[in-house]
Amino acid sequence: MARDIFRRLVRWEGLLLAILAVIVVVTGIAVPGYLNPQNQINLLELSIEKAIVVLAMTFVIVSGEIDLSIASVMGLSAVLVAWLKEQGVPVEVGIIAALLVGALCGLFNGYWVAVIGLPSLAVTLAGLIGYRGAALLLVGDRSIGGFPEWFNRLGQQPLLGPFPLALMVFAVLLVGATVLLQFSGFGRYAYVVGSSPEVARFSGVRVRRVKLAVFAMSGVVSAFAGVLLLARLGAVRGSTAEGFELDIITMVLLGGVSIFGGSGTMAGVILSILVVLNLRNGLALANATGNTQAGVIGALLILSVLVPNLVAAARSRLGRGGSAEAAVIPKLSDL
Amino acid sequence: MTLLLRRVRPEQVRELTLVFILVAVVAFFATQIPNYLAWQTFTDISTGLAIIAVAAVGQTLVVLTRNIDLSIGSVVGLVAYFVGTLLAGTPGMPAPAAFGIAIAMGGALGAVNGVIVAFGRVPAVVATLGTLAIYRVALVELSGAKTVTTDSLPAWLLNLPRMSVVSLGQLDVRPLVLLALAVVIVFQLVLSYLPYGRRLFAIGSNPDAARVAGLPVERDVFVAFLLSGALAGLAGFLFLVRFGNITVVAGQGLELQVVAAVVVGGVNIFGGSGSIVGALAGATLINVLQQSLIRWPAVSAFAQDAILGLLILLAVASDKVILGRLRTIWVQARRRDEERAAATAAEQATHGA
Amino acid sequence: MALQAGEIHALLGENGAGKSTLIKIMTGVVQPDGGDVFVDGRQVRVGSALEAQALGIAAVYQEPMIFPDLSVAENIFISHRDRGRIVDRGAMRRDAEAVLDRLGVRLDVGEPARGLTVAAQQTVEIAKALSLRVRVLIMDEPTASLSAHEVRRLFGIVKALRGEGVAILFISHRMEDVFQIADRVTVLRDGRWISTRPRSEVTPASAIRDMVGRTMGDFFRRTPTRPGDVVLEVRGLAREGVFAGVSFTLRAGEVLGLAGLVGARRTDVGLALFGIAPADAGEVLVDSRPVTIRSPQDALRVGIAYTTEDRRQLGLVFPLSIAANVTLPTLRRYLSRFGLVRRAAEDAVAQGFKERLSIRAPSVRTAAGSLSGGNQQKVVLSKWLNTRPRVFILDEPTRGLDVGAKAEVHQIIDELAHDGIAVILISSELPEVLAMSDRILVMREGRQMAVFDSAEATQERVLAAAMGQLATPAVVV
Amino acid sequence: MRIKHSTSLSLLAGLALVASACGGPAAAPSQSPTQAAATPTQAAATATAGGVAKATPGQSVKMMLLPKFLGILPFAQANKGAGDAAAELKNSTALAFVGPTADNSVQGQIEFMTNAATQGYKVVMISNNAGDQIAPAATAAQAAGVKVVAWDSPIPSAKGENLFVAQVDFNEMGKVMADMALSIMGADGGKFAILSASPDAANQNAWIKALNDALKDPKYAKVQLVDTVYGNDQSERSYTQAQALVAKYPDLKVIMAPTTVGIAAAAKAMQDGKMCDKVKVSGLGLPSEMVSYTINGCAPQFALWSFVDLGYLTYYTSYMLATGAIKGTEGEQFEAGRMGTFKITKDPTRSAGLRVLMGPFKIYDKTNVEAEAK
Repeated sequence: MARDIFRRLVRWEGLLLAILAVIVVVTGIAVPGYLNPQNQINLLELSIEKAIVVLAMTFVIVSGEIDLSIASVMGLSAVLVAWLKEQGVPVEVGIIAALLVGALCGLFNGYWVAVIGLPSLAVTLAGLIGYRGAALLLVGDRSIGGFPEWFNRLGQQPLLGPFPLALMVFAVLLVGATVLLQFSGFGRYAYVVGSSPEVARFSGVRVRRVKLAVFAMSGVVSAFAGVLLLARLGAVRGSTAEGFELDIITMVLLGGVSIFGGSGTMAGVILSILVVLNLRNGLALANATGNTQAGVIGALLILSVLVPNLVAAARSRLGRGGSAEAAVIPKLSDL
Repeated sequence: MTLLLRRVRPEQVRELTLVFILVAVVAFFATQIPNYLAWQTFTDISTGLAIIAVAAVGQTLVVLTRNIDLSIGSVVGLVAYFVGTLLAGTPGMPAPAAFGIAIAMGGALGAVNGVIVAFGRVPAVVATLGTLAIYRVALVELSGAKTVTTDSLPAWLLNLPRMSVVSLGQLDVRPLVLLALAVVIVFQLVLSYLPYGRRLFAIGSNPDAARVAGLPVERDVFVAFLLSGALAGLAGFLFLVRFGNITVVAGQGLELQVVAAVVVGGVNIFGGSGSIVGALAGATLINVLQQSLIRWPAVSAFAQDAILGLLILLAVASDKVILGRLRTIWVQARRRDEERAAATAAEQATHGA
Repeated sequence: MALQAGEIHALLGENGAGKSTLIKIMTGVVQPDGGDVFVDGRQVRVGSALEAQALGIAAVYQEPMIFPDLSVAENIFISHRDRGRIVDRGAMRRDAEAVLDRLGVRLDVGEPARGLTVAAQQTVEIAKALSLRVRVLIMDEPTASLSAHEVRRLFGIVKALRGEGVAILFISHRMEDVFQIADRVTVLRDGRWISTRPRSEVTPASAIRDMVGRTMGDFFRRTPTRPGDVVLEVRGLAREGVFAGVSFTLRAGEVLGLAGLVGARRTDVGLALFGIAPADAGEVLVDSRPVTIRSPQDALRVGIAYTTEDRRQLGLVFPLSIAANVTLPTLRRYLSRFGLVRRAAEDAVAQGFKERLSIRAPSVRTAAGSLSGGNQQKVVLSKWLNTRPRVFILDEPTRGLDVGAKAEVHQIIDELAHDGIAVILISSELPEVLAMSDRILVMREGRQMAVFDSAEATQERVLAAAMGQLATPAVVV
Repeated sequence: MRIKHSTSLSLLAGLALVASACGGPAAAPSQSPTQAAATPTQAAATATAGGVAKATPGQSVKMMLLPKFLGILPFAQANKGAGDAAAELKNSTALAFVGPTADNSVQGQIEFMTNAATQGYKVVMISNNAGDQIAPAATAAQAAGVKVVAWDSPIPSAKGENLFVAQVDFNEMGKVMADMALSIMGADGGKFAILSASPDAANQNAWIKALNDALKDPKYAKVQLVDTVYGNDQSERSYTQAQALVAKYPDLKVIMAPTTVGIAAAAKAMQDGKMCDKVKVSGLGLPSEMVSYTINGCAPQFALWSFVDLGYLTYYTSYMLATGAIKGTEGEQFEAGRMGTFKITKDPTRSAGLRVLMGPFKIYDKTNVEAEAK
């Protein structure tokens, strides 16, 4: 059974890898400019903030919760930096304040979920509305721009070779998140808490503390991503980053992380990010509208689970009996 | 009081705590907003609520089975647009036909979700996140950038939201509200008294056990999605009736409002427990908060969302606290009863001896 | 294998012998690879659970398949098709109470099943099977969670059903149950049929021989140990509305049995000592120092470990590997300076336990959920042994285990005592408690009724105390 | 329509072209290469100052029309106008009409802008929904040789923008709204409120600001603006906001909605609430959506311009800019096919940027709305 699960896991990530390969090859042949290195950097850079938050969201979902407030925290942190700048606070200080506020937002969510025991969907939905509201409270109907040159340059110009800062930050965070989730004690706790919170409690795991930490992390990372977004866009409004949450959750789920917690791997999530971004870029370069892009990604999301399931069902019907269990819902293998 | 406590367990009256919170909210705003307790406010809020409530009923059915339907907003938009276009093209179409088409189309879209989830074994979040996008795409492509305008719609449809079914002095009860209320009552009865309804609870409570017990899990889940779609279709029809102008963004974001209503209404997002009445109470609470905030002179347009987020959180939290307290009181009352009964029994035993 | 109307047919076999698969085939949950099923001489294909129901086949599973959110009454009647189109709650309650009455059980049929104990949940399962018009009733370990009193009641019902012409397939690891009730005995081993004989031709020894393919010794006996110092002292422990007045002392190397009927609240005492549902009155002293236990972390700090009775829900993280499960409570010990898990160290310690407790698994990286019940229980024991407890509370450690696995667990308990660990053994199986314990604390409805020394404890005395037939609670400390 | 605008001053005046026009000293040296890249190399560019440039049809120019999002009428009309212009100019490369989804508008526009350079577009015509957040992407596109022409809604700081084809004068817009309010309320005046799109819709904000300025005129002394609320360009929200306004201000006389979604929703809300006698609706609306409300008196007066013409003019301007027929400097004049001659001027409604002003407004009422709605 373990080997079975392992096979399934490999199959899921293998599937994503195959999809990615097909996208890259087909688009590479059919769409001029796609394989251009600058384009490859562009396609990552254009969604790098989402990709960064995807990493944190993976922890939240693995631990059996959900955080819908991330996009609002991103917006709030970006707005906060700008608002503080207007009040004469240096941007450097503003960034630190934004990160702190992000952590507070996360802890606030975590408090109601982990300590009081409210469903995270309800709590973070309130956060989605409330934190966005706080951002609106600060900027109202204005747009704030005019940041120091160094700040804009960090967000908009390549820093090292052709790579902008955000890309390098993402690379570092990626490695960090992978190590943290797959190899650290904290990651182990996240899986355990998501898989069976009661077993965790009966094993002396501080479930509350783990959940609080996961939410705090989600808050800080979102705030950080918000600052990066601000640097890239050079201006901020009350609506900045609005609606990002669905894209982010989509990427996590396509990566094979179960919405019920306790399963999924960082490798799957990374592949999922690459699949979504490459697909979207390839379609855009082929002059597909945003509408078509959304539709194709929606269909991919369904088909990537549906088709293997149907194949497995057909195979089990043809071959010997056995369970028609969903084939590719990946489970956690030997951790 | 104790008699009541003995017969009714707190879970059965959990909606009452929401009603209590709702009353508190209304009482608060009545002190803050001049002319708040007017029938006009009631008419405004109740009519707006009708659409969310109908969609929330469908969502409840799905959530009870430990699934979720995120495609609702797109279904509402797509149906509203499609039926609107149809009516604009054939003005002679009778009202029941339009009504039926809306429900049938919603049902078909829901059935697609149902097939993918129940028979294709795709997790509901994944499946309906996908169809959320796909149905919206269909709407944009279908529309050819044309808007359904009130002008093109038949008169009976335009008059519908202005009609009063019951008119007592200033109180107008709109047909939309009555329809929504009927839907709520019917489905509450379905959940309480039909075997199908009870099975939905069973499936969400323990899917494995449901399979072992021989319940038609796949079929029931499929039907839940179908109903959710059909009710979203009905909501789409109401949307068309109420707003008349239907663009490609119609109903966008509605799914979050509906999920919020259901969760605030005490339906367990992991299935197995909850009620339609609860979902209605949740929808009402959120709607009343929203509508009251935009009527509150003391609060600027920019502060409303910040307050709304906080109030929703407080509502959910106090619901939990009140319910927990009730449960404790109930358990204690029960225990006292039992002890008393035991004492009486013992006494009788000694007398008998 | 043939099952006749009006017979009680026992099915024996070690875990993994294929009993569960057989049940699943008969109830239509899985499809057979080959072979045929006949009902009333007609070949049938049990394609689904529904078809099984139509054929009059019902099963009571070892792990209760209940719906936690539904009420007891609804759990009993959820799969009924003959109760009309509309649910009549009043009638359902009455009928549920009637069925439970037949079982001699009193439950609040309106209460959600979530709050029931495992035993009560199993009772509901049996009631559910009874309420269907069964022709073939399969019972997988129905007595595992019942106390002697309830077992007797159950057997009465089973016999009554037999009288009504129902064929009963009875699966149990408890030899005494089998010999008390079965008409015929079939033994499976490694998925194969070994033998079917009338009970009169079977002896426990021959049955066990057939099951394990070798001869085994008698029921386990403790090897004597010399108790050490007092490790745990409990004075007047209470939790409001649950239990009260629990007092005892426990020495190193001693096994204290906690006996009682269902509802005696033994598990709650365990949960209180482990900090899951903390006590609100009384004193706990470890090594003569008073301690406060408000959480499992507190308990672990003072060296108290607890294995739950609900292994399936609360014992293990199934998707995780054996090694990860073993180190879960002690993960901190296996972290490097940077907070990373030292897999090698983790595997090594798990490997150690694997060998010491002979856990049968391909490797310590195998998912815990894929193991058999006995091996799962050994992983649970390893997990807690690795915390190096001073006091080890074992709640129903052998429930649902086959004879071989059971004996191994008993062996382990004995070794624990020898290693100077103070053991509290909570068990519904009276012979087990009697055989394993140095002293036995008997509870009834949350009250401590008596404490017996193993020398003075007999099945009758313990049972009498558990049923409240002692004139005054005799507290012998 | 949401058109974004920022009230904040830009640090950089943007292009050297623009900088010279403004005479601002703040032009960053880093912008110079942009200008070099953006300068047409074709010798065919023959426009002289004072003369009227004419387009040379038949050239192949890869052009993208990028609306805020796809699926609504005004943008489709603009596409139609642009298509007409493309046919007249015999551009052998087809016009791409692409755009993001409504819920991903800002992010999507930035993506399309960035990809445009990779795809080899010569011109991106954008109805900007991202405010100044599009500026870095637009500047980068220019650096890669793409002309950026805004229409309908400009880049507030004008950074990364070659030209803005303005539908009407934004300051004029304020006066038009004030006039409509006054004419509906009559000489006695009264209270009115604004139902806008989203709080950061720069277009609406610019118009609201212009309206506030206009109201200082003693002519409007009795016209009182009491509140501004936001319906986020959603029918649902706009409808309930309109209801709430009436509840909040019992003596409200006019709801002014400078957004096509808002005005239609508000009119419907008043009609459904049987309040059309008390509260009138006005603002910017599409005749086809407003005709019934105008006839029955719920929305007696509203204004708009032709989106077909706007698309046409934008395409013409962009084509000439890309082919070098015009350089996109202040004072240039050019002939835009059927629409006549236009002049590039400084944009007086922004602190920087060049503008081609289309105009004029069309005020609709009972007398002309039915004809236009067809």
